[in-house]
Amino acid sequence: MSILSYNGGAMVAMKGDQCVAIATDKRFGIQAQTISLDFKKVFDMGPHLFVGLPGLATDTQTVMEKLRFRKNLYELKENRKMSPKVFSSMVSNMLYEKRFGPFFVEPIIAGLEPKTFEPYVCNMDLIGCPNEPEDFVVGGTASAQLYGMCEALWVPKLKPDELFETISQALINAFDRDAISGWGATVYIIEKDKVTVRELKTRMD
Amino acid sequence: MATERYSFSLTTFSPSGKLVQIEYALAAVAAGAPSVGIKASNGVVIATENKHKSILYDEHSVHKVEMITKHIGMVYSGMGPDYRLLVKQARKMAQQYFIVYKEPIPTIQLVQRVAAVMQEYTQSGGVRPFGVSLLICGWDNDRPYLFQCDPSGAYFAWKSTAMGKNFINGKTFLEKRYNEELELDDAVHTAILTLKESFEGQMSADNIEVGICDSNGFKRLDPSHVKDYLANIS
Amino acid sequence: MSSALCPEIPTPGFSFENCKRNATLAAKGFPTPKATKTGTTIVGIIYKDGVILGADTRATEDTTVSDKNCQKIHYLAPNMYCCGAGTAADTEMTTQMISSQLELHRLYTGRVVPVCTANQMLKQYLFRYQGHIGAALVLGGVDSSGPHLFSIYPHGSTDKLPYTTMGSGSLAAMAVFESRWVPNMDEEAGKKLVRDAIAAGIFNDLGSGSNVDLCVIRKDKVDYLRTYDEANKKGIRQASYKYPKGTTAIFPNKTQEYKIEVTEETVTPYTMDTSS
Amino acid sequence: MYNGVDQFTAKPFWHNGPAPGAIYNFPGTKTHGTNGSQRSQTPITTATSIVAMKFNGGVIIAGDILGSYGSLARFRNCPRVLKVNDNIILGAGGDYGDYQYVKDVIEQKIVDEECLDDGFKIKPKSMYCWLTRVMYNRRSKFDPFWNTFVVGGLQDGVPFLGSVDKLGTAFEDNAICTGYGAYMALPILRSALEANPSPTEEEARALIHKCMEVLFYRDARSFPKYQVAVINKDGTDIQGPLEIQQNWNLAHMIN
Amino acid sequence: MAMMNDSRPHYPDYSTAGAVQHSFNPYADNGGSVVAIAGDDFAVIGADTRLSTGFAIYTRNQKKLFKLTDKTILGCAGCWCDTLTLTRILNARMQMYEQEHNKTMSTTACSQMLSTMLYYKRFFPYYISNVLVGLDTEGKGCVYSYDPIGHCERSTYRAGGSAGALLQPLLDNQVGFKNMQGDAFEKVTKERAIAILKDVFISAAERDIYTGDSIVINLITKDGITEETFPLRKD
Amino acid sequence: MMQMHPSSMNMSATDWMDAAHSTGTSIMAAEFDGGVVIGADSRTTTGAYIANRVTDKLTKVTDNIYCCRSGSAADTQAIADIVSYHLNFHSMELGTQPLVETGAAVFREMCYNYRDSLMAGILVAGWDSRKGGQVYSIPIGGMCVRQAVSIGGSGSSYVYGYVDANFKEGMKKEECVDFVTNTLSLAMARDGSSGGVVRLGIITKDGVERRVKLGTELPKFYEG
Repeated sequence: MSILSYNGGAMVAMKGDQCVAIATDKRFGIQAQTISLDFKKVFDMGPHLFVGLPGLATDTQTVMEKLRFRKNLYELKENRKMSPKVFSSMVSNMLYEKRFGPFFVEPIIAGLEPKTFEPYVCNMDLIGCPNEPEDFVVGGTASAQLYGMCEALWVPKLKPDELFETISQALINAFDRDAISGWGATVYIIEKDKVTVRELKTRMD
Repeated sequence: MATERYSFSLTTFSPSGKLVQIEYALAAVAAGAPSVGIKASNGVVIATENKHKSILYDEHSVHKVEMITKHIGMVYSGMGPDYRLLVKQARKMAQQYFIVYKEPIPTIQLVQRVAAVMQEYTQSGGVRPFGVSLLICGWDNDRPYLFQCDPSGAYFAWKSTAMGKNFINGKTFLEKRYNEELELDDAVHTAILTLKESFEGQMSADNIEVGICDSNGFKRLDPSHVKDYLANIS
Repeated sequence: MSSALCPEIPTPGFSFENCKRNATLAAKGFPTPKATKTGTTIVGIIYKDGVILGADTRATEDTTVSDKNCQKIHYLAPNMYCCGAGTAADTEMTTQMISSQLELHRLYTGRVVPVCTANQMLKQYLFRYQGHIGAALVLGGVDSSGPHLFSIYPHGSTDKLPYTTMGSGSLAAMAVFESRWVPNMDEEAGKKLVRDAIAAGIFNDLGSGSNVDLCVIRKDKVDYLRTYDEANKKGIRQASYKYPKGTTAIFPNKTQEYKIEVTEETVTPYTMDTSS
Repeated sequence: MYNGVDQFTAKPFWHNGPAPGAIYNFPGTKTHGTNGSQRSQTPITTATSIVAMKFNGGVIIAGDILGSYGSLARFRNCPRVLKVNDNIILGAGGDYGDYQYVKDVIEQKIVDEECLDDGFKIKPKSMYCWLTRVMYNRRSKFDPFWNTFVVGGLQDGVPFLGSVDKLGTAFEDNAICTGYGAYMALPILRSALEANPSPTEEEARALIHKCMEVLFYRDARSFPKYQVAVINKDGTDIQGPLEIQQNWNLAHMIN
Repeated sequence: MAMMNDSRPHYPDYSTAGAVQHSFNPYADNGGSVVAIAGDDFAVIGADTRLSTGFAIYTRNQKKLFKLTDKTILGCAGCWCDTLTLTRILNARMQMYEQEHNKTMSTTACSQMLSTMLYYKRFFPYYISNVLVGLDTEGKGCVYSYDPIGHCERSTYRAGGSAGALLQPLLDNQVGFKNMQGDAFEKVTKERAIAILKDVFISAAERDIYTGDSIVINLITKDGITEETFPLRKD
Repeated sequence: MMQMHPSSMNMSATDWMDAAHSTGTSIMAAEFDGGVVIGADSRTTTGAYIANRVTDKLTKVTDNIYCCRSGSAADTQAIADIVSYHLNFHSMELGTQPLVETGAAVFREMCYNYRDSLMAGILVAGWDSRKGGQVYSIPIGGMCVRQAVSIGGSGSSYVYGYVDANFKEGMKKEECVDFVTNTLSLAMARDGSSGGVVRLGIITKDGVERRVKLGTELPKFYEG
């Protein structure tokens, strides 16, 4: 079994029209045993910048701390907010430093570029190879299911409301077919002037 | 730096609270060939004298104006060998930054880092301060920047400045000539004129160096280019 | 220098602090997961005026396509580009690092860096890691001595050839070259040939797919032709799957909204005491 | 019939009495032999790719004549394209011993058929189907014939081309290549067929020749002499060994 | 060879690489995906036509749907040699049934027989993902899906094969109307079912390297079976 | 190297994907009256796939010393680079061309010290004013021995007999060239990991003369 699916978890991020969304399940488990139903895997790194860290839960938290530290140091040094692009290349570099002893997380980054407010999504493998597509990125144990859902559901120029429905349906239906993720979900819709966080009602089995 | 226990810094305070080593370093700078920097509305220029003691010298092989990365250039007054070490460090730091953030280093960041290196040499054991002041010019966020870095590790943002021999005259000259709307072309002229103020002998494209930085990045003007500017002056 | 209360970003370079833990996990039946591979077809040829590099754009994780349009032709220097196959992160980071070194080299020497210098840097770097950095590269460029093309294997061996292919689709692409390559091709014929070689990889090798990228390097000019040919298009959807608002059940009382005030940031250097 | 119970399995090597090297091991006293234990067979002398395609009015199959023993080019006269009858040609890659065995069975089959003298001749689809069953049965016994067969022929005047591998995986297509040919020759044939779906016999021969040349350059187990079997309305014809025209000018372009 | 110490790695320098040990695996994964959707008076099944192994494509036009009766179709993905064998035996059994009972087998009977046939090979299974569709005795569409050793489950929609995980959630959502609140949903029509089927394959072809080339779709209604093909990407 | 990977499911056809890049090789060097002739085939394989059919396995170390490489391509290229660096440095300090013997000693040192991590069988050949044309063989394991004629690589095992039967000391140049060409042709015909063209180098006091015998120009022998 892969260590990446030790704790389970599903995550997806999508681009919309002037907005971007990131959604995650809330389960924390140890293999088939479910431990917690409110486990945080998506973290805000700035008003327009979110990072999701699906994978081994201990590394999720370690990597988050390390990233937050590096990001804060940058922001103090440079006296400006970190843009999502800069953030993802920093993540990529940090993961690649551990090329021969990686952290078991496959990060997902979603945000809006400063000034232009262009949506940005990105995911990486566990040694930090960035992938910056035009549509959506997925991660976690339900990634195959999510790929199938998103490929069918995603269309360009989704408005925030539409984006919310699309990403929620993609996530819920995908993790319903994955035994080790689910148990509630959180969706973050990031717009220029606000971030909306919604909790989804899902099957709890 | 200070790994050995009893390696004291040479730069120690005098009873009056001065770091004389740094003052000596500044004296070395003040004795060095003059250099000038001017920020214009659409770019920034740095220029320096590059006079040679003998006509046998091959002029265009060793440069004083150096590119650090695409949008940042550097020049110095003071000791050449010290300068080249800083150029090497600066280039490395610029590349390092780019690798980590995939974004060209902001000029101020580079200046801070170079200044940190210079500062380290005022406080570490077994080393002496750098005998150079640097002028660092750059272009980011659609505007020009001009900084000066001193041997102490202090750095300043300038609209226009002069360093090296006769820098007081140079500054006075610039204070008279400078205005905010200056175009880059005029700034190059002004820079050359500033150098000319204190220039001994005949100024030519072979004994000064000019670098400009604008939205297209940094470049050192080739001698034919400099010649054109000189022709316009006289 | 770093302490618990005042930590610092560690110095760059590989860190091995997790290796022991991961080895323990591996021993307990959790092997280190595989990183993204680029199944890949990458090729290069020398033609009359320079070098043409080509690549497909598919990245795979096992049998799933993880990136449909990734860039496999990497910038090294203004006169040099490099196609990468193998572990995606390795090719990306290796070329980036070498590119940075080449830039320094260019600044130090003030001239166009010879292609063989890049080749030597790459092979020495890869040889040091004894094949553990899984980068297979096709390096092409033009310098003062003309066009050059190298293929570089993960263990650090290199070949200098007038046409070469690498990656899982290399056999299909090589079949095209072996049957059609001739010396001194003109540019149009060269581009067609490279396109066809990549297409052979895309259609016959499952690890390669999507589009064809080309890069034409001449003495004075480089054309990076991203998506030179869209070999495959996504099918047109038959039905619509837009959901009416309110389709997804939520807990309304748990919805939170954060307003963000958008402020224009400007970087202002600190005002300094200039008296020193 | 050829063999009592199961015609696809060879008779015991040694009848009546102790097996060689097992003198005291009389029948019945000890469980001995292959029962229960898995026989792992490996290919010994192997032949490399087969290249085959349909053309307008027929089928062409080609294969070189080298039998490799590991990396040793050991036997250089191993023909492996075969005329089965007027309807069918066959090409084989993989273990040469297995091929010869299957070939014997096939030839015996043809003779048996002749003996019936009913004017009936086995057709390529039947041959292909029969081979699929033979291969599948052997793989189910964990004792496969280590071959890939390519069956070509005219099924009531219509070209037929199918392939069977050592597992019994069978499929038909307009162009089939095995071994390294699947990676190097098939791309050439597929793109040629896409441009021109029904080539003439001459065009097909030229294509196959090109494929054999490419394979010779890039497959370390190939050989510059090969045989070609062609079937068209005039019957079957096996040519060769033909020599591959090589071009090594590339060697002068290095450095 | 003889001069080499056994504990050292294999040095090909002076060795004559003789016969090489190949491990024999009786199974192969030849890829492919099958999707089936059943409605009140119809059943539709589709399968892609790519037959592959490893990173190579055997053929681009291998039909993976097998007509068992005028009302029953079997779709197979997985180990192709097992599929060939299974369907051949299945055909023979169908014929025997027909001759013995003088009627064609019903879809439910077919599904049961397939289950027993698969379980019969419990310890050397057919490595196939089977999906059987048809109309039941009341004329309603039905879908039966199997695991390799014969566990059988009746449902109204199913995806199987190499892209099964990618395909199934969308069917849950669009055919099973899972996780949606709102007005009562209309049952999918024939047209909608075929459109969804094509769309899930379009999605799967994007992300699964073993799915592509084209799909063959068979629609079963009381009037018989109609066949349609639809192109997919070929890379 | 040329081991097939057990994972390959259908025949050997996928072994090229994960096998290392190597020169399963036929190499040779022979002394003649006035110099040495070195020769090699031109095939580089990964598994049974020929990754390069026109490789040059004769690598220049200094102006008067060449090496013939067999084994892992990466290892031998790296060794050749390093030795070349050392010898050039050495000749700068000495102001003369290094001796072939010196070259061979440096190769031996590398191969011996890193014997567990390197896979390299190297023939060092060259000409110097002290001993004339010389051939040194450094097989895997890092020993070094001078031989009048030496062969190496996977193809060599097929032609030891031929070499023993046909080598004569003090041959004329062209005679020796023919002898090397014949030997390599025989090895290439039998060894699947060797093939392509024959590359030759003739090192005498006047320097190096390189020749290529194309696949079509090679002598033909019995091919039954």
